[in-house]
Amino acid sequence: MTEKRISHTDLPRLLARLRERGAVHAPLEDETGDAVLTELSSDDLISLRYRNFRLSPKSFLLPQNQVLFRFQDGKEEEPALPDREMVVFGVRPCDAKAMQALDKVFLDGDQNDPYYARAREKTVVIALACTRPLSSCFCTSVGGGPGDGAGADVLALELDADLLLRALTPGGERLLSSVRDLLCDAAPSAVKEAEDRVRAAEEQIAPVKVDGSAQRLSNAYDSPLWASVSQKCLGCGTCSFLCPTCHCFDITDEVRGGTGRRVRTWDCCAYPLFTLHGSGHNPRPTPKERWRQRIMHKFRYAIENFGRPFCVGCGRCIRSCPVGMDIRTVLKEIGV
Amino acid sequence: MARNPYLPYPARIEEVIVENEAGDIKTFRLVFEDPQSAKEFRYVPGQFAELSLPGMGEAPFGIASSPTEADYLLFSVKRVGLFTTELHSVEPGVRIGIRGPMGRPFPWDRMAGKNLLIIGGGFAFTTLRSAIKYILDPANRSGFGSVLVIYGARTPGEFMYKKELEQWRARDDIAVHLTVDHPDEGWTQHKGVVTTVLEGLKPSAENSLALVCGPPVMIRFALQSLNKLGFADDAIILSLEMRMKCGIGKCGRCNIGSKYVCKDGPVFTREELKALPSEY
Amino acid sequence: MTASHEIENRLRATAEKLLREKKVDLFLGYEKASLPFRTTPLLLTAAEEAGRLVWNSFCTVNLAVYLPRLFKAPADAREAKSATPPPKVGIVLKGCDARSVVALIQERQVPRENLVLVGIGCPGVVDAQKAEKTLGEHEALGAGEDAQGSIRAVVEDGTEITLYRQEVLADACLECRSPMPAICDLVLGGPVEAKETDAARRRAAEFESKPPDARWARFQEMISKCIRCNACRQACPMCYCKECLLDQTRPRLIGAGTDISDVTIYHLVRALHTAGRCTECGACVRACPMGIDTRLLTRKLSLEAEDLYGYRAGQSADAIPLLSAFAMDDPQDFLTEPSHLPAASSSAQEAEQARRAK
Amino acid sequence: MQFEGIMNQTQSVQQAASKQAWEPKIVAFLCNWCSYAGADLAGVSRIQYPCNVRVIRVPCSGRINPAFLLRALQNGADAVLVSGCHPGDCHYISGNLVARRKFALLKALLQYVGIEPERVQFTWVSASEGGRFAAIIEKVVEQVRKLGPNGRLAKRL
Repeated sequence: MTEKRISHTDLPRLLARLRERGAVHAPLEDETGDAVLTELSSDDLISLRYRNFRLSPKSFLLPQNQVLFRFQDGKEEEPALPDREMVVFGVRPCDAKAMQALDKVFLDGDQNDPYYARAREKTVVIALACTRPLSSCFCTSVGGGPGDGAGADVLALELDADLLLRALTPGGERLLSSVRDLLCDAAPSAVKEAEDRVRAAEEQIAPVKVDGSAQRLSNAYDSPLWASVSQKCLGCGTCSFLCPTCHCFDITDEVRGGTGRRVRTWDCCAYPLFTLHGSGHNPRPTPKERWRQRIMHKFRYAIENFGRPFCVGCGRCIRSCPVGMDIRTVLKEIGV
Repeated sequence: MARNPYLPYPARIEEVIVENEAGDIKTFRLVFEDPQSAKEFRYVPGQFAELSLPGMGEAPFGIASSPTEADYLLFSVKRVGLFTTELHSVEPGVRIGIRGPMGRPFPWDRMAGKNLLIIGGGFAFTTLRSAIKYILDPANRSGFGSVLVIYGARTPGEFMYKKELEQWRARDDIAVHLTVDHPDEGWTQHKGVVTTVLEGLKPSAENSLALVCGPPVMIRFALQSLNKLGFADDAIILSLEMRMKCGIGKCGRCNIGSKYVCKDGPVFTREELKALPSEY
Repeated sequence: MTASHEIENRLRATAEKLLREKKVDLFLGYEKASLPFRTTPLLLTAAEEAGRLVWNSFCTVNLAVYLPRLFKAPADAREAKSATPPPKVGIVLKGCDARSVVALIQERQVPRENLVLVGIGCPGVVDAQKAEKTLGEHEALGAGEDAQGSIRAVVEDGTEITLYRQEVLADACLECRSPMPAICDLVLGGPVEAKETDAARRRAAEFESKPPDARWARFQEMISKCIRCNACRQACPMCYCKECLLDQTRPRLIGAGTDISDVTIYHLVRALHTAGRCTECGACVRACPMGIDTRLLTRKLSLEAEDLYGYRAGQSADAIPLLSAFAMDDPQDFLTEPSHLPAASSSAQEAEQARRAK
Repeated sequence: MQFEGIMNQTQSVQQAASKQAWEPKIVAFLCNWCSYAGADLAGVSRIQYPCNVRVIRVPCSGRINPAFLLRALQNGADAVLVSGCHPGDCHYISGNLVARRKFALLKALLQYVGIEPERVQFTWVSASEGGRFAAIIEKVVEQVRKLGPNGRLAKRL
């Protein structure tokens, strides 16, 4: 595997070339200065100054609203799945890792999810290694790292003047070879420098104790602490909706006069309605049970089912919780 | 390419049968619109399917018919929520979507050659009907030992499948005991809860499996009685009711512990359930 | 203005005493959060832990949001049987939070006699998102405030950066007219004066001065970021409904997703349901993970309530809530009147008109 | 569900009509005691008024949640009209007076975000004012015709 190199000044040319093959989504700053993964048009100037995006890029694979099919005069009409290739540039390693986790749910089951499968098939993910993690990051404790490309097709590493590109999958190889005239081989010293930067970033990330969580949580199900750790939760869905691995969804119909659609939309286990039965019975009636489900699902059930926690340590839930709850603190309090 | 699991098979409601006196349970006889769908939809008793009406969304229901009834599917539906209310208001001839079959059926491999004790309560008799119908099929009956059915309802009018219950009672290869909380004039069978009947009959746990479906209270007491009779936890088979959406283990709604009721259930042994959180 | 650490000391002593003397079963305050520019609510039951309480410019959450659930009426007779008596609750209140408590008392959601209200004259709280934006590419690893109220942040390399208070205060605080709690049992710290009293009006007027198409475009652009996570609703003390109209599924009022039309209705309905009840604390804005200025709508409704009916939410616990009250001469110039006099259709109608003319 | 039915019906009427020219569709929420009777009187008195209105009868104008009106607009109504008893005449004493405040705020808010004020209209019609009802419908239809279809709040399915 050889690293390729492209200078920052040539990056727009590379993205322009990729645009000839399909849509390219890359970080653009919005009017408030936030970097947002946006479909590029010709003269957009991308920004690499961001630490991470407010919203996780899971929506490229699992959009918040997905039309499953349309109703036309009361009959179902299957939608055409997208056949255009899409490149998503600048995904942080934690979020790429989350895509790998989502693959386990949507691709590894007895039944593949056709919408997810097609989006995943058509999407080439270029991850951008982190050199400046945030204090809310803890990817290194959940099997990831600032230079981990798992889940992505290409890993990009930042240097002062250049970007190093490393293909990780056949799709990534194809992508790089399609623009090989713009790339040169990276010198070993440059590779070493880039890796040093990643290592330096890694050292900044404070560890969180997650190892063995499945075992410890299996003993904590009846812990009285669930009530106290959850008591200040407001029951909004911010943590789930921002989480790159949360994937629970609802299916509803939106129909007027025989015409309309069946859509799936993000849902959240923090909502009381999530498990409410038609009879009025609710197996998870209070925030206590719902928080337990959230933690158990991420740090025990996912490990039992897929061999990995469904948390990539991106820290979005910590930064955005309206009442300042911190999943790291909850894990600690509950004895993980 | 595999079929899109979110796309329902088109079917038509051929017949609507009012099952109980209260009129809030109806059985819908459905026929697929095209033979291809009928061929693809292969199910085993204990499984369920999602029914949908355009604009009203979907809801999961246990399949009440048996695969031995080749030409149609039966679903018995109690009117409780938005979807079931709408379904109750439709007439035969209406188009309906069916997605499935879904879930793990009754453990037919394990049931082969065994004496079967079937305990049902109220409305939760649907998949048990499917099982009984399947067992009593001439091609299958010799594959099982004795069959004892105990079915309880609040009043005689609340039993489902009344005609079939009568037919079964007339047969000698199945014993059917009906019991009600509130008998009316002319009621000649048992009075009281199913557990009383069960403890009176004292079926042997030897070489036996128990299938139990019913309201939570009934299940709780039936389990105690079965314990007394010596039924081991892995010889007691239950079917869970749970809120579900996708039916294929993705949407997360029916997740309990590391299981998804829609694909790992709805049928579980009591032993399996004991290992799960009691979030149902 | 009393320095925040002095208030903090008094607050700890007060909470400790209230809990120790069993005047309250629970004390609602704030404690240090894991990230700078934030605190997290503390639901304190042990007097000896009162030292965990903090008071500073990062105490943003409107704690009144926790009150309705503490005093929830039992759902049925069975619940009523096992219900414990309603707790005595002490709570820290800023000016806006106190107005929320008043509004909750007005709406019979919390019993005044079970509350010990500890008011603090509030010089405004920091909007964490604003503060983080102000630091640009840096991240604060710690933050505090100095005696002048300026915010000090320590960034990655250990340097300290001073943030100008006015730049990082929450919008709602910049518009605040009543920083002093309207009702309370005791006040910690000295009085705080409101700085600018028509800031909200100016902001509303500024938006209103745009042509309708521009207003609509701005509104749509803003809410197009919404992810329907419900944080604005859940953070609002006045959104205590057992089942929100917007969550209802029998039938569903709006779609579950982020179709712009559904998002529009969501925000309009939510704002309308807080009309005359919103105490302008800005909790909804600070809760929004997408940076939506939800107060664009609630600000306007508060001004309308004041201009049309002379009503401000949370002023008096004895007042009838705005939308439960009326006056015969409430303005009604918005009504549609026929453009021509209707043709008389019956003598009854003539009689009616004659009656009205009198 | 009655409401869905009306909207479906309206939609099919609309679809038939759209092949020719656009016609405004107005959903009118009329209180049971005065305005519905007023509309009825307009009918039995054979007073002519445009047929663009679909009526939903409600117990009282005070029963109307602003969300109902927004939902009608979202479902494709070009305007909504609410009519109750004149002040002082409410069957429930003050339902209309409480509603008046709600409606004032709703109208102000919608105007504020850039919705044409004519999309939501309020009025009082008594049981004996068949003529007034017809005249108001005439005016509303005329105004909405000038505005054109409701593009802002209608949901595209």
